[in-house]
Amino acid sequence: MSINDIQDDIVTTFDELDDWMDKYEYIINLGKLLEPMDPALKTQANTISGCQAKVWLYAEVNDGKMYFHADSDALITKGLIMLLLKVMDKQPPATVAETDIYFIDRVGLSSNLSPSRANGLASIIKNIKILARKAI
Amino acid sequence: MSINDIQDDIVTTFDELDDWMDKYEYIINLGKLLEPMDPALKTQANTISGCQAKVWLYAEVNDGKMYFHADSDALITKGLIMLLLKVMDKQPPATVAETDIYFIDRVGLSSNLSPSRANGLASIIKNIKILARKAI
Amino acid sequence: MLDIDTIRNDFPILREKVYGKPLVYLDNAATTHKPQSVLDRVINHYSRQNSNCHRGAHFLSEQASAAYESARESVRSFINAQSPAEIIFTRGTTESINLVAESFGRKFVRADDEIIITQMEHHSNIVPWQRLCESRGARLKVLPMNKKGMLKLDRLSKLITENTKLLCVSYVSNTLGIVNPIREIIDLAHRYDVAVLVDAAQAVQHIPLDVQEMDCDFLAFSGHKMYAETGIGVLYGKQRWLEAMPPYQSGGGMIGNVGLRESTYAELPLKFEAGTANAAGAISLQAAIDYLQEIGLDAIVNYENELINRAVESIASLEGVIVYGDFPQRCGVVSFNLENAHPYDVGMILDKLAIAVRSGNHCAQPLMEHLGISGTVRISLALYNTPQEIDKLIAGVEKCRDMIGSRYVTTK
Amino acid sequence: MLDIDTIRNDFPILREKVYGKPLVYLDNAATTHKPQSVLDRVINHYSRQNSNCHRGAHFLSEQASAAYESARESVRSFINAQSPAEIIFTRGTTESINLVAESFGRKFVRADDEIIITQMEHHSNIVPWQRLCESRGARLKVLPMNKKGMLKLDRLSKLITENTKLLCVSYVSNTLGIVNPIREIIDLAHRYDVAVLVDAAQAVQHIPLDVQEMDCDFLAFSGHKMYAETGIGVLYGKQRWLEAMPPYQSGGGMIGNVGLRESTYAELPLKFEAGTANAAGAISLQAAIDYLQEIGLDAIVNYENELINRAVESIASLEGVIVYGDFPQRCGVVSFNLENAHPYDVGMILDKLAIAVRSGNHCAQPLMEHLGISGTVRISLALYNTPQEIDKLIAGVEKCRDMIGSRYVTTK
Ligand SMILES: Cc1ncc(COP(=O)(O)O)c(C=O)c1O
Ligand SMILES: Cc1ncc(COP(=O)(O)O)c(C=O)c1O
Repeated sequence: MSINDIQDDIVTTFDELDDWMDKYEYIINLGKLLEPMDPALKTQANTISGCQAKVWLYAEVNDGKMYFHADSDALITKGLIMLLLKVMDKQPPATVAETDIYFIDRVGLSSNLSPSRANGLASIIKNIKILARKAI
Repeated sequence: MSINDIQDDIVTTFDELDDWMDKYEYIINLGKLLEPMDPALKTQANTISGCQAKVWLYAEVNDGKMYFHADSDALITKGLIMLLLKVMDKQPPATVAETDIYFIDRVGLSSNLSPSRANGLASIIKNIKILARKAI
Repeated sequence: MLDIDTIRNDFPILREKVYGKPLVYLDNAATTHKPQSVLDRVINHYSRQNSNCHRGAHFLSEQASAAYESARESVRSFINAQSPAEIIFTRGTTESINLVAESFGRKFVRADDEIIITQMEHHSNIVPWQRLCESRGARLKVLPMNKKGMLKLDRLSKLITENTKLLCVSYVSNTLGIVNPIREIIDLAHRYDVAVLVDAAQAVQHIPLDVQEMDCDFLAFSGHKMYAETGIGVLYGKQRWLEAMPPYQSGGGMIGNVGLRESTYAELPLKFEAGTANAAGAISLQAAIDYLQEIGLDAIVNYENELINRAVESIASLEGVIVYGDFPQRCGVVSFNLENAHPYDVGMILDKLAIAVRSGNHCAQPLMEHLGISGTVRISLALYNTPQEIDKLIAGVEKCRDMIGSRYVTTK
Repeated sequence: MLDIDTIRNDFPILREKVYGKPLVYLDNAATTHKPQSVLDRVINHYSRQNSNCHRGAHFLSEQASAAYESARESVRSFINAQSPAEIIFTRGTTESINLVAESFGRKFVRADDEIIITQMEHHSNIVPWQRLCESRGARLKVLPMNKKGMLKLDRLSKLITENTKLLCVSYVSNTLGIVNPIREIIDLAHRYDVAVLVDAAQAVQHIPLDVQEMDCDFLAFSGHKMYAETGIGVLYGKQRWLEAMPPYQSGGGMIGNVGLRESTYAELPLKFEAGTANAAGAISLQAAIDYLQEIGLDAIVNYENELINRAVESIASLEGVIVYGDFPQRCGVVSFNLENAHPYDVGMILDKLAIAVRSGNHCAQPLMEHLGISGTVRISLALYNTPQEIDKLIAGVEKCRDMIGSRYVTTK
């Protein structure tokens, strides 16, 4: 699947969910599935600021693909990270750096969450892109 | 005439004037009748601050009565001074200090002119009372 | 008793739906909504008497100036200040405190002097003092809290030295809702000749204030937290302090004479009000005061206390919930957490149920550190909230617990 | 051409009567009136999306924050700033200038440095610099005017030394209505590495602004003079300056982390916006910008220029009248006096004819000293003024001349 196929898939999933409560239930349950991050990686340098919840993000490059490790102390943020990683994980750095992340908007998460700093979804995406650009 | 008779007289005069334009015409013409003040009395110490126009005020006490000398560079202010002096001039200091100056309100000059600092009618009255209290 | 239906009808925003559900607004400590009478008064001002205050001498300008000064008089009487000269209109609590920090600080705070704040202050009553102390080489001291969330008053007399210039303390904590024993604190400080600034941002809408009885030296609050517009607030200061302090901002309106080299300043209160006055804001504050007084502040206090007690009891009775602070009577505010849940998750889920609460550190990070947590879920009440809304909240928190705690695994 | 009837209908206050006569409002440089669309937007905000911005994460709070940031974007685009980070919401021009004086001053102005202002500045662009120079031991220098009311630009390069840090100049004089050659001034200053602050309080409602083309370092204006609410204004600053400057006021909203000892600050523009944002004010400014853009700024400029020219010509043609300033195109403002009459008398009589003008020193005492007078009568126009109103003014001034000059003696 191309990166945009994945995004479209997410959009479809959300479209099928009836209301915001269901959508958040879905996000929360995704959050529960996020693989635990190695505590050694939860360093100050890997902390993203600007979010109400704590967010850690780290990436390795292997065989020309990015492998992300991320975590948060809030379940919803974990779920949002899951969505982002569905799209971005195991993709080549250039793809990650260049991809337009449109699913957030389409799903309605951006108008719903921005521009408050509480969520920091924008911060997370920005940091993913920075890591990708460094890895190119 | 008692001081309040004079005040009542002023109120009647103004009541008979049809509109604000006539009332101000009356005040302006009164202003033209104000006796010139001795330039030597126009000192910094005799200047009242808080008015848009310059106002000078000085009082002498003779035979237990107050004699006011006052001037302004604006005609309307001169006219207002004339009205105040009609009431206050040549009265005993205690009377000046204690008299409630109600004609201003009754005539509608206070709601019309206060609380802006431009006119300073309140300042002039305050200073008249200060001079009177000093002279008691 | 308040006639809550009528009151709710006064607030147009309460008719709004959020995600298709009726809005349950429990974030009133952040900002309250505005009754129609306040909005009407603002519109009336702009539609009938708008003009620059204290500048022109024409009819509209006189009207606007009179309205502005009448608003000042309303505030004076509302908090029982001695004179309108003691009422400075500012943008809000934050600016009021900054004004004192800068102006009182410039005049009275020297190197090695001390300012005391408390551990439960809002950032707006912390950072200005940090900056003042930094720039003056003064020391910032902190009056700590005990485990129950109460100030350790017995420490205060030990903290105060002869170098202590000012004590800055909130009347009501915006996070725990505790009401500090303000008169006791002020009396103690005054015994050592220490002036007291009271942050009344969370008190003025819930408790009748009397600055003369309280004997505080300064008191600050915001209009927008008491049913008035944003952009207007008040600094009360005892006249002798305000007389002695240099102006804060400068420009049109606060000066006597301006030469190119030197200027003299206007009298109180205008000396502290540089630039065009926010007359509409002041008038909205007056309208809000009128609104509160029509309903009756005592009736409001009773109603709000009953409501907050009901809220605390119901929340505390839920399993897996921690309520912060342990003291008899909360004012307006309760903070809590779900065990093992991040307050952000709880806030977001409640939001989807159309229940607006605030989650986070509530601009009180030092208090959070004291509690050993990163944030709480906070509900805060206004006079238009109802027992039914508390019930919805409780059901909402239970729903959060289920959702966050459940082991349900999506198959997608 | 503007459709003036429709425009006048947009402003509810223009239907008011003063002393039974239709209001002729010619005091727009003090403050303008507000179109219904601005009022509606404010009411809509309070009735539908009111909440504290950038604090909560609930629906209303997101709505309010989005609306507030959208207002910032409107301002950015209106003056063509590079980034919304360069747009700081303040209370007004006076506060914007105070912010720069305090924050730029603290960072960049040392003893023996110099600040240059001009002789035609408004008090709000004089006193903050006097106070800065006083507190820092810096020098305030003044660029003089010539007899015609124009700045002596040839003096500028001689005034500037290597210690000069900032030049503060108004784009349009609030007293004479002269438009200073702002780009020439800025270019010259920049040639010597001197930063420039532009006081655009009297420009923004009359002239399209482009801060990038102008290349000013700072620019300040007030909402209430451009058809928006009181209590809101703007400071534009080049990002690199704003980044380098320390915060001004401090408290909630402008911080990153707060410990009891130390705090870090938020990013631009929030770093300079302590306390609860005046969202309604910002939204009213956005609505005012929308209103101006719907009518079209070019059409407004043309109309206002024609009107002011007509006013100047008619006033100047009156016998016994002195018009101040001698230059080709006035912007919005004309100052004049009746020979031998105090401006206060003229202003008061015009007021009784329901014509609102301003008389006095217009917060520009140094300019008055230059002219050797204590005040002027000033008329100032907005887009809703009409040629008929100018005619009424002229008749009014003639009436003043008659009344003040007449030898009529009362018999009372
Ligand atoms: C040129 C100029 N600068 C500054 C100001 C001050 O504006 P404000 O009172 O809105 O702060 C004004 C208006 O009074 C002005 O005309
Ligand atoms: C206790 C306390 N102090 C100060 C503030 C700051 O008020 P404002 O943001 O209106 O300046 C608040 C509200 O946020 C508060 O709750």
